[in-house]
Amino acid sequence: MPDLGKYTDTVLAAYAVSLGLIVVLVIVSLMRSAKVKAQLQALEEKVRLDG
Amino acid sequence: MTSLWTYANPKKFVETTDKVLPFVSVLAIVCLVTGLVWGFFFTPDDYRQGSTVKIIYIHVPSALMAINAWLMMLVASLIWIVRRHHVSALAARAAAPVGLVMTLIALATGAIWGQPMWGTYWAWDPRLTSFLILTLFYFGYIALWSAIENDDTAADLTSILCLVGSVFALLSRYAVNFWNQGLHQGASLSLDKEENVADVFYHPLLVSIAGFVLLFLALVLLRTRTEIRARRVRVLSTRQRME
Amino acid sequence: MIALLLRDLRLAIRAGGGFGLGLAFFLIVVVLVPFAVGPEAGLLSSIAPGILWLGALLACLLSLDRIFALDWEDGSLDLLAVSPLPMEAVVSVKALAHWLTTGVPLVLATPLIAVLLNLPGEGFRSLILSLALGTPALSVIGTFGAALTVGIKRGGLLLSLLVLPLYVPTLIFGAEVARRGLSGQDTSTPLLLLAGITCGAIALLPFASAAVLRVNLR
Amino acid sequence: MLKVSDLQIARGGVPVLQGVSFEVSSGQALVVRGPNGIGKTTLLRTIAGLQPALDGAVDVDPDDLAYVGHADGIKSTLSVTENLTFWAQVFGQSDISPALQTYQLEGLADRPAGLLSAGQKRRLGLARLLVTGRNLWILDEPTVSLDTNAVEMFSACIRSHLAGGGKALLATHIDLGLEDAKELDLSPFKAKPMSVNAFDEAFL
Repeated sequence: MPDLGKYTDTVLAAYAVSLGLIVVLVIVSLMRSAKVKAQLQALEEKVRLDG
Repeated sequence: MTSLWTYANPKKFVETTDKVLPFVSVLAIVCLVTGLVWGFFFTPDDYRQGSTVKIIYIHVPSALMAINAWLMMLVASLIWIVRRHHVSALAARAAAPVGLVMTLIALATGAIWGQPMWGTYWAWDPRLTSFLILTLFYFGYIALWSAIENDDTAADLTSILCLVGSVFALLSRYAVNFWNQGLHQGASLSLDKEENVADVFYHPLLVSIAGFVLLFLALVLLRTRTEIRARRVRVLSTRQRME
Repeated sequence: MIALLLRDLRLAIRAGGGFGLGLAFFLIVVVLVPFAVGPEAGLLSSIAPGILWLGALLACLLSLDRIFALDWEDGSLDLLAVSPLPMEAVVSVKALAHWLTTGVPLVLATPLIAVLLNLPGEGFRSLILSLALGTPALSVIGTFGAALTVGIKRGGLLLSLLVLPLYVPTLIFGAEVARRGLSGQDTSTPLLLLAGITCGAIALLPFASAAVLRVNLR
Repeated sequence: MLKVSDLQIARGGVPVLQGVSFEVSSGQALVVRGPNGIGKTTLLRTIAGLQPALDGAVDVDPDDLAYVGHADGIKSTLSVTENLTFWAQVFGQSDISPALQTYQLEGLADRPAGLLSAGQKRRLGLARLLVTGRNLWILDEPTVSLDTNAVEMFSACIRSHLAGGGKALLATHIDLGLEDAKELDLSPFKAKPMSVNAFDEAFL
């Protein structure tokens, strides 16, 4: 772990905030993708049955 | 060679991106990790800024992507207006939140980085302020999409808003410059031109920029596919109700 | 075109027309400022141009959703779309009517209200000039926002969210002219830029507003 | 001459009618019938140019049509004369007296429109057509909230309009007593639900 000197908390804070936001965005996108995919499968199933 | 517009057909777009998305995602992760690790662990401190220079590996790429995301949305809006292809409108809708997050990251890292240099978290510096304004544009764009039920009306209205917004974003960019000289670094950290900062910082920066671009691409592809599927869900359910 | 303008002006003046609303709001905002920042004259006069400009901007913003909402509800917009008047003309006349009923009264009332904020004498000229040049842009940009949100129920908040970022250049240059006028500096550059934005908005935005209205009428 | 060929229209993205074709020559009236929700209003709005069609063509002179929708576009704070004069000026006309006489509105001339009854408002909305000086009248449920003699006024007005070489396209449920008016039932043109349309086909 490089010695960040007196700016350690600044640098770590910046990285933490940024990576945190990116991780949140990725997770939200993945969850929504899965949810919509499931909805679509269910609906296509219904359409195929009584189509 | 199949013309570019065949990919504008949503079904075909989803099929082709089935193969592309995993590849781009992996590449994005690789670039991001190497760029950030290289920059964070293996570069010396700056003689003047000390270790805070390491924030460059996030601040500059995210700022670049914040602007390019809006430009991509502008192009996608133009394609929707001219060629009426659903995928480009949905891609613009998908890109907006990613662009917003990139802008927020650029703002956050800029403010945090500025604290030791300028002594305050928030200085009304032209570049930071124009990012603040860009955030407002993103919020407005996303809010308009969610406020309208009919997909195609929403696509039309948001694409026109994007066009008009871009002109005013540019105007604000220079109005803000006029309004306050600014404390931001000079050309060495300019967001548009190539960095001419010392080489040892330069290469990891390029890799992390590539990483951010690929991350943006992967996220937009993922979210566009979700928007297409969501649209398909709406179409099928309205058809269900019609019978 | 003139018929539409006269009708809108007559409607604004008639009961419930909302003619004085923008002006009243502008007065209230300016009166509230000393309560917020303290009555100290020196402070007030230094922030007076900015506050007056912000008050004028918010007054315009508030009266925007009335521009199309009434015609949308009673079907006039559909009938106007079928009339010989092109939508661009309808939108421009609406913006002009908004400016005449909101912008002009603000500009005329500013000298009186500026006294409340101890604005020194030399600041008046440039403030009124900047408002006179800036408020048409506020109306035209606002009309674009109103057209965007006309079909949306309770779109007032969304309208503000969409329009405020578009107001930033006008606000910056307008307030800059007023500030420089106050401190005796040369105001030509910001004035020209302000006028440029206003002319650009007047010339180009009606096409975007008309396109948006046609989409909303579908 | 109004000519519609193989028209396909949608409401809110969902196809409602397809394959609609008809013609209306001068001096003729066409009454469009069909159950509620079949798409009469959407059809009329598409022909009036307020809405783009999904498919097919509408051959009409946009500068020669006048449209009356469900809402009359009347400002309640303006008087009857002011409302009519406004619309007359918008359409480049000036004389509103024939319109007032046809719908017997002279007595209400100076009354603010807000104080009119629904039937009187509808008569004012229909009177507006007379000040447009347009040939093709497109009327969506014109006789709603009209009493019997008002309906008679309206039929007389339509007949004189047709006699003068005008054209009319009406969507209505009641019989207007127009002898030579052609009728068109829209039921056979109902868009089949499973029909793939260019609009959302991209998503199926």
